[in-house]
Amino acid sequence: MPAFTAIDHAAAESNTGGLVWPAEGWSRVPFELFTSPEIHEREDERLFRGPHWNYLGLEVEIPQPGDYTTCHVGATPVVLVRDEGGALRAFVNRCAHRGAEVVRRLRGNARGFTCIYHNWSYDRAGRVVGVPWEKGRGGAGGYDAAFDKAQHRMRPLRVASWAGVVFGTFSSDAPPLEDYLGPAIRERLSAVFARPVTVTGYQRHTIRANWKLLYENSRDFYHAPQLHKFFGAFGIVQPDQAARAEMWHEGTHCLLTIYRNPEVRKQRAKLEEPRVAAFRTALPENIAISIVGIFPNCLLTLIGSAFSIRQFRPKAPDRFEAVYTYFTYADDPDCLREHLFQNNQFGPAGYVAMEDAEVVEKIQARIALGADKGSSLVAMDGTDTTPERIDHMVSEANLRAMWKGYARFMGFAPPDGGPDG
Amino acid sequence: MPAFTAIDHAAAESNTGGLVWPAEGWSRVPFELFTSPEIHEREDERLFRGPHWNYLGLEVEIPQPGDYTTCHVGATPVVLVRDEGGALRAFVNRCAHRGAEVVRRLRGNARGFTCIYHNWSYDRAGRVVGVPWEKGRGGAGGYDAAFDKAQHRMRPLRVASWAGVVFGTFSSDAPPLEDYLGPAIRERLSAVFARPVTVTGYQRHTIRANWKLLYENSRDFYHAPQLHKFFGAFGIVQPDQAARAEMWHEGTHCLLTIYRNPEVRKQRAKLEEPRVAAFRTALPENIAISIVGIFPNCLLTLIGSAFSIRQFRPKAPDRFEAVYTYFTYADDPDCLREHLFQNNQFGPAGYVAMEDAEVVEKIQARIALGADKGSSLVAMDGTDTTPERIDHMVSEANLRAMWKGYARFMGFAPPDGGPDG
Amino acid sequence: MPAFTAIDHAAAESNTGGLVWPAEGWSRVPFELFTSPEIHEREDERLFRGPHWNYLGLEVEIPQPGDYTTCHVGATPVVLVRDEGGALRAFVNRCAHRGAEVVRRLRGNARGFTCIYHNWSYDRAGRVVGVPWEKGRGGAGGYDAAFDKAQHRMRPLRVASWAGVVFGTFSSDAPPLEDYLGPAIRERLSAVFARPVTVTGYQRHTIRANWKLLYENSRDFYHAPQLHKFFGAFGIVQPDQAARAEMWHEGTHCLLTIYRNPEVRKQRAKLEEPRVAAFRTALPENIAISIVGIFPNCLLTLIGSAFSIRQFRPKAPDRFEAVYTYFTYADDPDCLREHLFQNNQFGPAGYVAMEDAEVVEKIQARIALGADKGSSLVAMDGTDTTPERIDHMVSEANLRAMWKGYARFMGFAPPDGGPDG
Amino acid sequence: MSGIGPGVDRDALFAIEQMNKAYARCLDDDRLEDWPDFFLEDGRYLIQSRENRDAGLYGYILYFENRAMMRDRVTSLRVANYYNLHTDRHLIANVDIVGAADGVYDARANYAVIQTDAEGRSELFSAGEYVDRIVFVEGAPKFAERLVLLDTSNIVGLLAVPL
Amino acid sequence: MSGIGPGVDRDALFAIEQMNKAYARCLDDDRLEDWPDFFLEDGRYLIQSRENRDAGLYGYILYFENRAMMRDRVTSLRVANYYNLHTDRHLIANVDIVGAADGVYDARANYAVIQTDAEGRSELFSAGEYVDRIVFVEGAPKFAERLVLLDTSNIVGLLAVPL
Amino acid sequence: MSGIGPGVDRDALFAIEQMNKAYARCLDDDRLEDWPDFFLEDGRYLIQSRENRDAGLYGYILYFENRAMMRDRVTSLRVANYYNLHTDRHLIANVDIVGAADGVYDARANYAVIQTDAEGRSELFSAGEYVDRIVFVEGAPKFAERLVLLDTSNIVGLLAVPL
Ligand code: FES
Ligand code: FES
Ligand code: FES
Ligand SMILES: [Fe+3]
Ligand SMILES: [Fe+3]
Ligand SMILES: [Fe+3]
Repeated sequence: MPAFTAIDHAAAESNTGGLVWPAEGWSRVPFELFTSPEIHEREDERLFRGPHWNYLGLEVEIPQPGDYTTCHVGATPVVLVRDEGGALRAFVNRCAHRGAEVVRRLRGNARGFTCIYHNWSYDRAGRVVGVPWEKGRGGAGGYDAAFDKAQHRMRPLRVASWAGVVFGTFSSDAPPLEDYLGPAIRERLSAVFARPVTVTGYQRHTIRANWKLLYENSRDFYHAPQLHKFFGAFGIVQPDQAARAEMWHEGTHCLLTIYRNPEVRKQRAKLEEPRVAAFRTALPENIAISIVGIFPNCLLTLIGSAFSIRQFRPKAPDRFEAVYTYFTYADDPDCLREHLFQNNQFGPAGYVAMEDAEVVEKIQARIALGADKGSSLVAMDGTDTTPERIDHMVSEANLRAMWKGYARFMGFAPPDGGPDG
Repeated sequence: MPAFTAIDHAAAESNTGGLVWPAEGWSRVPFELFTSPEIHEREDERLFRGPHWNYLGLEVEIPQPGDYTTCHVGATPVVLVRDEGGALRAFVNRCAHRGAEVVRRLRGNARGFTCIYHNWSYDRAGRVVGVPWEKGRGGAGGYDAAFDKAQHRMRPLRVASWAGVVFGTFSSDAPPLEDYLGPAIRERLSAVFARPVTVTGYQRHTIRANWKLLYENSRDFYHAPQLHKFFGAFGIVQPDQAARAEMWHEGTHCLLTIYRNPEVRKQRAKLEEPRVAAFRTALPENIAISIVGIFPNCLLTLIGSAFSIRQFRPKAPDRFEAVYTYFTYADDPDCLREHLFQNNQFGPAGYVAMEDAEVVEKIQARIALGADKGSSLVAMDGTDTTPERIDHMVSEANLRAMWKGYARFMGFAPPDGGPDG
Repeated sequence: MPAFTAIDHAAAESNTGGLVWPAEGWSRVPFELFTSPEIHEREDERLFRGPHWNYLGLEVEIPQPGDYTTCHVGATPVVLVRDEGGALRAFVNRCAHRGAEVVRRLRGNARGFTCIYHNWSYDRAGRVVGVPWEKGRGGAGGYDAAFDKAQHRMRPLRVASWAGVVFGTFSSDAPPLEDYLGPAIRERLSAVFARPVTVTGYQRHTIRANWKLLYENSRDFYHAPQLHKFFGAFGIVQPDQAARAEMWHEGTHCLLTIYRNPEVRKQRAKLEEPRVAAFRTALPENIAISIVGIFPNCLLTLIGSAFSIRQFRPKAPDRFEAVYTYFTYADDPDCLREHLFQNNQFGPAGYVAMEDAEVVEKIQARIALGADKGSSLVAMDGTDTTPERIDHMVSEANLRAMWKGYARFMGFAPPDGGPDG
Repeated sequence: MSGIGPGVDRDALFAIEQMNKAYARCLDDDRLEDWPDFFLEDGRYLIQSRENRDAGLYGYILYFENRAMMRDRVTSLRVANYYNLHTDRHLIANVDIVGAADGVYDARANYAVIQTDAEGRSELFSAGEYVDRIVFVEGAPKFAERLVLLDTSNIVGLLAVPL
Repeated sequence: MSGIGPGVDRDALFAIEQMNKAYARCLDDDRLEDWPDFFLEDGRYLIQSRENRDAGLYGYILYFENRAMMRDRVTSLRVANYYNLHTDRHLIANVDIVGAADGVYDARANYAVIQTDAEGRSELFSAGEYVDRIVFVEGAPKFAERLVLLDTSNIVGLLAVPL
Repeated sequence: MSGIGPGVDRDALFAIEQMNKAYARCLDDDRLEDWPDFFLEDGRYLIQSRENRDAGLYGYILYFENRAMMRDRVTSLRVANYYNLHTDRHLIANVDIVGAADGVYDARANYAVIQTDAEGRSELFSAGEYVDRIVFVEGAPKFAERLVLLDTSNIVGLLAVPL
């Protein structure tokens, strides 16, 4: 409970956030979800500051005590640090005194942190360790007996790591990370990170669309061959004969896996430089492509030797940033070399990625003012919303599952009378 | 009725939109009308998506089957197409599947349209004709029996055309276009478009003011000689001895007509290059100038041989775009030549037009936060609001008539006890 | 009372603006105060258009009849003029007809003012003196008998001046200016302006933070040596042995005074060019530095021979402009020369000022969405909020006093049960 | 790759670059009265959007066929028109000669105009290309035609002074 | 203060400035097919953010090791990729030679690209630096490497056509 | 049309253009320590808004009368001041000599500075004009005075490093 009643738009609404899902059910997604400022604020409270685990970084980014990196959990600025004992710490990058930014650089190494405004100093866990003029100065002023600096710190997050991928949450109600990730994603992370990885770079990407449009897109089998013509145009055989989607966390996580096509001995691309699309995959278990969406802010993409993990940072209903960390295997020089070529496929300029940004921005531009209360249609492969697993690509059931889970976490009223209500 | 209850600011307000007109009556116009986000949203629903006809384009822009042009009706993106049979079609440029933009170019010719996201294809009427993986793929997935693609289409508008000027509406309650335009405007359009016209260009204009400030300005006799000093400065005799304003559609349309002054044999401008202001008019009935405002989004300007028709596109309470289509008579080479010179008077750089943009932007900049609930004064020529016609220029009665009609269409409560209440 | 019920967010809230102060009391400042659009609007109504005096300019800027200067009082554009009789006049720069900007230049001299839109003309007090077509034209139209132009004017402000510093208010409830300023500030202004001053320039500064963060900063003793390292880095002895803060107007005004240190004979700066920090002060009473905050929009800074007075202009919850007027003594050439050097310390590029802009912008960037209802901590030197005077620098009591007064003026509910409730 | 190599007339290019600098100063200094002097008496000054040009339409925002029309424009701005108080700042880059025949040089340049309002706020106002036909008169280059080809076909506010 | 004084090879600098003008016209005119010709057959075209460069990381947004990869890019943009309809406008300034050895010139330039959408709205899309290695082939300069060093490491929307 | 025709000293102009390029690189590379070297020991560096200049007021945002003051500035930025982490990118255009007498050259140029924050977002930070007085010392141009005349008199955020 906040110490005061804030002016809160949500307060004006019912507990359901004022939104009742379309009667047609989970195969309809109201455009309002992508345009409403109230929903944007509610997501920050219920998803990013709620009982969910948010991706913060990779352990390999901060190997040494004092190494830190900064990010955002929803709208909240967060610092991830490794402390003296090697433990992972995370806290809100906002001074406990008057709210100034304390950690100013994107990443680095520090014994502790000092706020520039009044020089309060903090240890690596974000606890106050020094307060200028605490006991006064020249016998005057300073803090009174009631003030105990040990009671003050930058707000900490719970931190947990699995296979070197670090998550944090503001909520004590979030389940243990292992349960949150679920068995399939746990295994995939363990398998992928069984070998040492090295970070090869970062990429910032601002997309003028609601973050959920891209999060939905990332699990959308349907668009892959239709929107991304690169493979087809260059006669690149897509290794998609066996595909699978596995859901978890009320359907909001999604583990996509596409296995290698053993018939494809070598790539016969019409590319002058075929290395761009070469599929000598470095992945275990004969996996060609895997895309792992971990709700609400994480997207892991694994293709060939080019890997990336993205943090979603909503900035407004119609704008978000995706920050990529590119990485590959550190113990294999071929991977490093290959991923330089393969990365041309991904990111804001990628051969099979640029269209995703284009299409979600163009959707956003076409649904201003909530688009007259319209909705999108997610009805392929029936109206089922409760699959734990789909073994083919010809379905939107994994999208419906996501929306149903999202609506529950947001506290929206289910469709009245509709299917899957 | 929408299928779900959206978060709707308007809902919080009474049916009157929370606005009661100033007690002084229609001679006062609350500045709040130009600054309120709620009113902006309400206009999109009640005016642009309501029982009114919106200008979409000229038939001459799309002479051949498959010719199309794009525009906006309020905040909604719309495509105007001529189909196989030569009939005019209009639909919302938003995919029936997941809402992507389907028609990507501003204008062109097409057999049909295909959405880039999942390649749903549409005919020229916006009806779904193709759905990839409709019946599944490799025996898996696809849409179930309940799915009938014939039930899906991009939302159509009713379309009607008068004298080659094309209008559309989202509402089945809109009256027939002929009745909507009324006799005076119908006759004027018929007379002006009795000869073939040719489009000479387009012009986009972003004005950082509420769209109604310019719509009001376009019928405002009062400002013409006071704000626009070009004619006076160059001793150009204005042919304004006989002027008339004719209102329709609750006063929201306005047909301004200024007749030629027979005494003015030739222009005695002090311009070094008098062709800029030459008034060999190509208009019928000895008309020198005619400005036709067709509520809510259309403004037709006819002067000399330089004609233009504008579509208003509100973007925010304090910003709108006006898109001009310039045209003149196709059967008279002199007109084409003259209009090149005369057009220097109009548009964002025009000798007798630039001031309109300047003044409405400066009003907007001076009424932030609703200007402390102030209002503008529209009291010239009494307080009457119900003229169907004014035969002189010394009046603001046509403005009052517009505001009264606007308030009715918006469902605002009339002034309590004030005149014309 | 407005003539109509506007759509008013505030209306949806209780009389307390929906905000109840944190229970911990005035030593907590909710971040919501810096991010809420509703509070931004409420401030414009209750503070800038309420019973408070706002700084408008210096008399020396408009010595002659007809001299005028423009500014903003909150969101409202205001003109300050000296009339024929030498009296000071102020009015809203918004035409009484249809709201256009009347005075277009930032400053100048004029016999009167004419609006460009329909050429209504005004005298130097903003009273309508001319209305084109008032009596009609060619026997037609014009205003009817009920119209009396003498009843129309640009909205005037009450104007008062003390020691050449001019203030205005929209409210008849504001106390006499002398009482509003209080004895200490009155005396300081009288002493400082006892000698003739000359304006040496203007500076506009846009800060992407809430205006109150900088207004609070201006009285914050605590940050001075901690944030501003310039003096320390160059071994410049700060003349801070005797410091004092005197509050008035419910604690919202603050007069800071720092006296010269007699031991400091001459500056021993390690600056290659010590004139930048030279402290041959031109101020009376052995004052080295004085900073005077006059609520809500004025900040006077007096250091050495470099003086400036700032007007705060809130533009949005997260953005405001500060407009500086730089001045020094006119009767002392040394002052003019010195202030050229000393001014390098102040303003957006100043050696001891740039950090203030940096820190408040970085706070704002870290408290998006109200920062989860957090608050800043203002607890140094106890929790007392009612000092009229503090005689040392080691305190935040003057900040608490400001917040308590601010909350009262805004009509926010006091902390329930908390200290100083 | 026109404009590269020994082919280009370096003296002519230098003179044209200098003219563009003087042209920018003339407008940025608000010395509008000097502006027509950069043109031949029958020189043309045209502003057209790329959208219209690509569609094969006239759609000139300003269409001046001779210097007299330019002088009229300046006179009108000085004595008749009200427009936004502002300062323009021209950034002209990539000035080059792309063709030459019979003493007529085809030149192109990219421009951006940053406009600053009365309260000192700056914004990108217009970006596009100058497409010029230039002849030399007594050794000094003059515009036979300057076509301002607007990328920014969506004019924000108004366009009073020449680009 | 490299680049100042008699040291600089004015003819080489002129040729490099001309190449940059032609490079800008090529891209602004959407003549992408000509773009690879500015490079050697084994020339490299790299786009990297300053953030990655300063951190000693690769993080290339595009990594092309030879002209074949550039031709593939153009082919893909023409036949395979969907991207935002737009016009680019390059402002290239401060072109200079900062080093030269064995016929290889190290050159630098600042650039800003203003992008305009289909409805004529212009925005600053990208700003940064060109860091080039240039050699002359039959008197004409060619890029052995063009590194586009982005200040604007935060790409808004997408980056389809080369910078 | 000052600056046009045979009158201009092309070698001096070339040297001044080169100096402006080096000046931009120095600041964009954050080599602030080299910045005072572009000035004479008693050279002046002034930043003034057009608003103050036109009103006949000083109103200098920075007023440095000699190189010592510039060195102090750099020292302070390095050891004392906190300011926004950012990258500057200078676009300097229309560099020209507008007058010359007794070996002193009056030069002008238009500039735009694009500033990019730590997260790679770029914005136009400042636009205006350089108004210079330049002398040559041992063949190299030095600023006797550089007046940065701001169009952007409304500073957004803060102005720490020189323009
Ligand atoms: S705000 Fe951090 S020390 Fe005061
Ligand atoms: S959104 Fe158009 S086909 Fe899917
Ligand atoms: S608005 Fe000022 S005269 Fe009409
Ligand atoms: Fe995709
Ligand atoms: Fe007009
Ligand atoms: Fe300070």
